[in-house]
Amino acid sequence: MKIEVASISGNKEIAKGIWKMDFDCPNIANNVLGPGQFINIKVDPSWEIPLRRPMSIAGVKGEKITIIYKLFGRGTKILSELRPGQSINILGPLGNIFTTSDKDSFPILVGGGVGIAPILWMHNELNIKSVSHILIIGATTAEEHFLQHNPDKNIFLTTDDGSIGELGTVVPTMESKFKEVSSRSFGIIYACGPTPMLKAIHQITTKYKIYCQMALESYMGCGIGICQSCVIERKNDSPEEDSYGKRFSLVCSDGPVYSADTIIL
Amino acid sequence: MKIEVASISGNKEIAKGIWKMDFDCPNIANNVLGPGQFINIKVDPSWEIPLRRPMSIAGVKGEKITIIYKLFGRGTKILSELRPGQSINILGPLGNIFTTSDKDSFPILVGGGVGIAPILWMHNELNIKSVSHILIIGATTAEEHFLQHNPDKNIFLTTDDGSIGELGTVVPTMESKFKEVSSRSFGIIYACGPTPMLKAIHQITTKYKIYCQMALESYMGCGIGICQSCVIERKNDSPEEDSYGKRFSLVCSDGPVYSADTIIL
Amino acid sequence: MVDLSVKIKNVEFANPVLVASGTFGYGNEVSELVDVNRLGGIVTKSITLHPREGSPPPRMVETPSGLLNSIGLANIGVERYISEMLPYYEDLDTNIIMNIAGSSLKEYITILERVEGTSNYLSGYEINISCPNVEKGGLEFGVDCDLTLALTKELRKRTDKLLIMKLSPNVTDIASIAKAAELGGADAISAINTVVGMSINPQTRKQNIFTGFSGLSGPAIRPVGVANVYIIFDAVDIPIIGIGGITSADDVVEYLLAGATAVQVGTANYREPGISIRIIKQLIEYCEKHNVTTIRELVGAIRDED
Amino acid sequence: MVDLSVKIKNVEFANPVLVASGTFGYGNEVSELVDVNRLGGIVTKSITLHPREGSPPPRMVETPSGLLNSIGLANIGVERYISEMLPYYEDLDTNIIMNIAGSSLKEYITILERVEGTSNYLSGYEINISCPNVEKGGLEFGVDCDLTLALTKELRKRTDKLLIMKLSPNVTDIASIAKAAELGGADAISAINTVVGMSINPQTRKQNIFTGFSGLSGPAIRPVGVANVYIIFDAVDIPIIGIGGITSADDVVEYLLAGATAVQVGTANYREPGISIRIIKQLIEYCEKHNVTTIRELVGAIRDED
Ligand SMILES: Cc1cc2nc3c(=O)[nH]c(=O)nc-3n(C[C@H](O)[C@H](O)[C@H](O)COP(=O)(O)OP(=O)(O)OC[C@H]3O[C@@H](n4cnc5c(N)ncnc54)[C@H](O)[C@@H]3O)c2cc1C
Ligand SMILES: Cc1cc2nc3c(=O)[nH]c(=O)nc-3n(C[C@H](O)[C@H](O)[C@H](O)COP(=O)(O)OP(=O)(O)OC[C@H]3O[C@@H](n4cnc5c(N)ncnc54)[C@H](O)[C@@H]3O)c2cc1C
Ligand SMILES: Cc1cc2nc3c(=O)[nH]c(=O)nc-3n(C[C@H](O)[C@H](O)[C@H](O)COP(=O)(O)O)c2cc1C
Ligand SMILES: Cc1cc2nc3c(=O)[nH]c(=O)nc-3n(C[C@H](O)[C@H](O)[C@H](O)COP(=O)(O)O)c2cc1C
Ligand code: FES
Ligand code: FES
Repeated sequence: MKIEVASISGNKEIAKGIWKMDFDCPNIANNVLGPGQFINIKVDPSWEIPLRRPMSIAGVKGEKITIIYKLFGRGTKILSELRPGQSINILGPLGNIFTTSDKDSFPILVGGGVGIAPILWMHNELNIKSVSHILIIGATTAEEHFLQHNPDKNIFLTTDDGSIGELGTVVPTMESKFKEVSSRSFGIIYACGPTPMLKAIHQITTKYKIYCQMALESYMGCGIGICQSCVIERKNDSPEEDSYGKRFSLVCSDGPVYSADTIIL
Repeated sequence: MKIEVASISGNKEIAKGIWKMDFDCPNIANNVLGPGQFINIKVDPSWEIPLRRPMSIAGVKGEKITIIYKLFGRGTKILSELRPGQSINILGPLGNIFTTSDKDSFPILVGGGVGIAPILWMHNELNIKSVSHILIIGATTAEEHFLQHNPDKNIFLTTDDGSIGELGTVVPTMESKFKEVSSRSFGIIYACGPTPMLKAIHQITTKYKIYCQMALESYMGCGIGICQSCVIERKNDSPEEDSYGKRFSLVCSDGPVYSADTIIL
Repeated sequence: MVDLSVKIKNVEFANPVLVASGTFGYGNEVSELVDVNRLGGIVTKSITLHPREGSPPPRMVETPSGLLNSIGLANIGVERYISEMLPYYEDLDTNIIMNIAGSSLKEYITILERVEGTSNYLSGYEINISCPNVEKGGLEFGVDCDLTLALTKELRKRTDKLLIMKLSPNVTDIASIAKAAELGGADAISAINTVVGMSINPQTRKQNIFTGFSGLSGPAIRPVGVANVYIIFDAVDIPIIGIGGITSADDVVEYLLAGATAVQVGTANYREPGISIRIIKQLIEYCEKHNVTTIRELVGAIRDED
Repeated sequence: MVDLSVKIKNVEFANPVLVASGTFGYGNEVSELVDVNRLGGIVTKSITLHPREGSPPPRMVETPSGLLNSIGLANIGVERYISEMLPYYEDLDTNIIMNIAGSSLKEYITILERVEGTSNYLSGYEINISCPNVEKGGLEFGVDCDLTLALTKELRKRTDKLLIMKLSPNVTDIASIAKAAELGGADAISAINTVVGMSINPQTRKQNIFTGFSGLSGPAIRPVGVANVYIIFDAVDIPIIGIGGITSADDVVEYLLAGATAVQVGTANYREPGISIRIIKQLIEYCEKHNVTTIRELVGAIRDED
């Protein structure tokens, strides 16, 4: 965990309202563990925006970190106005990672909304390790997608309006994959996205009894465990205690990655 | 009095920490009465800076207004970062003007610090009308001056360190002019600048019994007479009542130009 | 068509957006900039029995997202108000509410009686009770239930016009003050006045405001205003006028949801004298977007958690 | 060499900059980022008798230049504090002040006695009295002089360590609460805790904080903190620890001039966990620039108007 003033090397809109930013921050980059971790960005030097903004890491290349972010409100607007050469104050790396194991054959990666970054990074990592997997990314319409729909390569895009890829949410696509290859056991689902999407994913993975890890979001005051604002509710029967207690868990420190069956969304 | 979103056509540093900005604002420009009047600028779209910033008008050319401002704090810093093509929200024209009369031969204009703008405009106006006058501008050091010291043209710069023009404040230079041309009657002194300077000018003009008008500054909440924050104390024996009462006067509405002998600095 | 109108007692407001006392002068200063007839109403600056020059400068300083002020109730006094301002108001087509400040029960009464005897034009009175009571050793009316009750009762006896008590947030228990005002016969509660604050210049080591203590206003105090309106809404049955840090229609809606029937825009007028007109437009858009047919639906309408 | 040290009772602080309860965790979370030994001290988060899970989320939301929170006193309870945290603190070279919260007089006493019997390491206790007293129908200790006096007295009997009462600004008359604390034997007053606030989302029409009411902190409330410190400085003779919206050395100096002997940095830690260390450096620069040889010169040293 470090604070670093990072120099921006790229910042552009890659789909409607979706931006990609790269910056140099060697100290943090060197300490990143893997997909799921995030950084916390001080977007505004003034107190007009009091808190940092948490953003998942979408990739690390040498001393460069990439994030992918959605224009949401004032903070992300300021981010989008930064130009290469300017700098930002970064705190990270923070949080835990998706756990992979050799036993997990053929994972399914599902992302949507602001939850694409860690999923995409996982996808790239698996490609490097030549692990076969399915990638499903959901959005409202075609213009919010920046990947190519490519069923041959197991890349499925979904849109609520059917303007590209599969029509509907990510869930029907997931279900059809479960059915198609029901013989083959899916080791694990990795998911990240808006809460309604995660809820739906939890339902269907429960139904098909597939283990699922989710990277969650919550309102974060600090990102480093000192404000206690980022709690998520745990299932009563969760075995261990978190750093925090039985009922709640700190997403910034105990998460953001959780086994779907240990939490209440 | 109008509110107008003005398009900036120029903004540059003309001396150390002194900036000049030009912008197009036809509605306001068309209503300006003359030197002494000011505008009130919303420097920050966010509430980080709650109030507008008052700035004297340094000149009007057609639909363009010029201001000359000193980098002071956060507000003027934001101003200095604006680029041609960007726009600012302007409220104006506000306040009263220096009064000139044909009887006033050979006026002396004295400016210093953030009080150069109206004085410079007055100087330009008098030049156009071919009215002989003396211009005295004070600063701490040479680098804060953007005019040329030119005694032949009756332009006198002063510096506290003598690095250009006359050594010392504007006062010795004023006094030597008074003495030099004591035969000729100075009709009037027009002054604008920091309070200590205005106090000194008031003393010496009282001593030499020369009528003096001053453009004052005060902390302004609105610039248009609705907040009552901008008061200046009046002399007890001032004849008329201001819009405001006997003891105080609203600099934004009754001023900013006052006869020096009616106010307490 | 969205219905923005609200009613307090028998007074109709075309929309719930008024401008707050002391932040819009007497209403005539900005008529060049703002079509004041489009406002829900104008609460004029506090008027005392005699003209007051106010405090020496500095009277105002910025703070983070806020403003401290101590104007010292500078005003032209009730006689000039009657002779100079009332005639102007008679030509306006909006609600004019006269804000009154006094230093004794008697002073409040005298001012109100003086105006009652003169004009039928005003829509009503807003009583600024954040004033030190000289008879009670400087204790502010607004921090004491008994004083508030007595003051409200006495004024109520003397007018049928709208009687609004404007409460201070600088108290332990604003609910009981609001109840006292209701019991005394007030038609509505305005809340909040400024929050006590102070600012010192670390370079000069002097107070930034001549009087030392001053009043904090602006967006910084919006959460305080909203909380107080919510508390008062639970405590009384009369309408509430929400005040504190309003700069947009979203802020207005926040206050309405907390329980306000109308609102007042204060500090924001200094930045943008026409902001209330813009807010009224935004309010219509908000209602259209959220299928709100009458703005009154929103009053106190916080949704329970799902 | 500038002398930044201050002393409260017999406790020496290397500098007047502490971190505020609830805004720096237990002090160990950020040790990777911040050299905590350079702080004047750490006030640890409020500890209750039993562990508390706190309120359901959302617990926090931004406001203009501020923050609303309702964490609900989530903490590990006194037993885990003793077994897990005290050993860690023994290796630190700064003052650790334990903040205690209770729901009855007895609970405060039990917690303090439990710790007194265990450790000699702590520099003292800060007592969070913005807690509802279950025995008195939920009335907060900190709004009542008698409760404050009784609580302070009982705790004073049981410890010789620093006993600091932390006051709430949500009262009509903070001076009398401060006097009660002084009378009860407190060594110092901390002020202020958060200001009661509320925030509602106009789009969803729901509260932005689960519990509805919450506490406002950050630069927005700095003028409120400074005013309260100034009031308390006039009211009592014991030292004051100033809290509320501090983000820079200038802010610290503002509080010192108003009468604080030391300060606590709260919300700013979330943005910049190392901000207090930077503030300490800036304080030295300030003192050098203004020829201040000891920071203690500044306490209460507002200059009279010229
Ligand atoms: C662990 C984590 C990883 C994230 N990764 C990404 C990512 O890779 N890409 C992406 O686009 N977004 C990501 N987000 C969400 C992102 O933080 C918010 O979209 C962003 O903070 C919005 O800021 P804003 O100022 O633009 O919006 P605002 O207008 O200020 O707020 C809009 C909404 O953003 C959320 N928000 C604001 N401040 C915070 C905060 N401090 N913490 C959490 N949420 C906040 C709130 O829900 C708020 O209602 C992540 C969030 C978390 C917690
Ligand atoms: C009628 C009038 C005409 C002026 N003309 C000029 C001019 O031509 N050129 C120029 O450089 N400056 C002029 N000033 C001064 C200018 O307004 C301040 O320098 C400017 O507001 C500083 O803003 P800041 O944010 O940079 O400083 P800050 O850091 O915010 O404040 C520094 C100081 O600026 C002053 N200030 C801040 N806000 C205001 C305000 N709303 N009203 C008045 N003073 C304020 C205060 O004294 C404050 O202590 C004029 C002021 C007035 C009243
Ligand atoms: C400069 C100034 C002067 C004020 N004068 C008065 C006044 O005379 N009478 C009064 O009742 N309230 C007065 N107020 C308080 C406002 O009416 C309002 O209650 C307060 O500012 C909170 O609203 P805001 O945050 O929108 O400004 C004044 C406020 C300011 C900023
Ligand atoms: C998230 C959060 C949690 C807090 N928890 C506590 C607490 O447990 N006990 C306490 O006495 N004060 C608590 N406080 C109040 C702070 O210690 C401090 O008094 C207040 O935030 C004002 O200072 P600031 O403006 O610098 O934040 C908390 C504040 C915040 C923002
Ligand atoms: S974000 Fe502060 S504890 Fe998790
Ligand atoms: S600046 Fe507001 S009345 Fe003059």
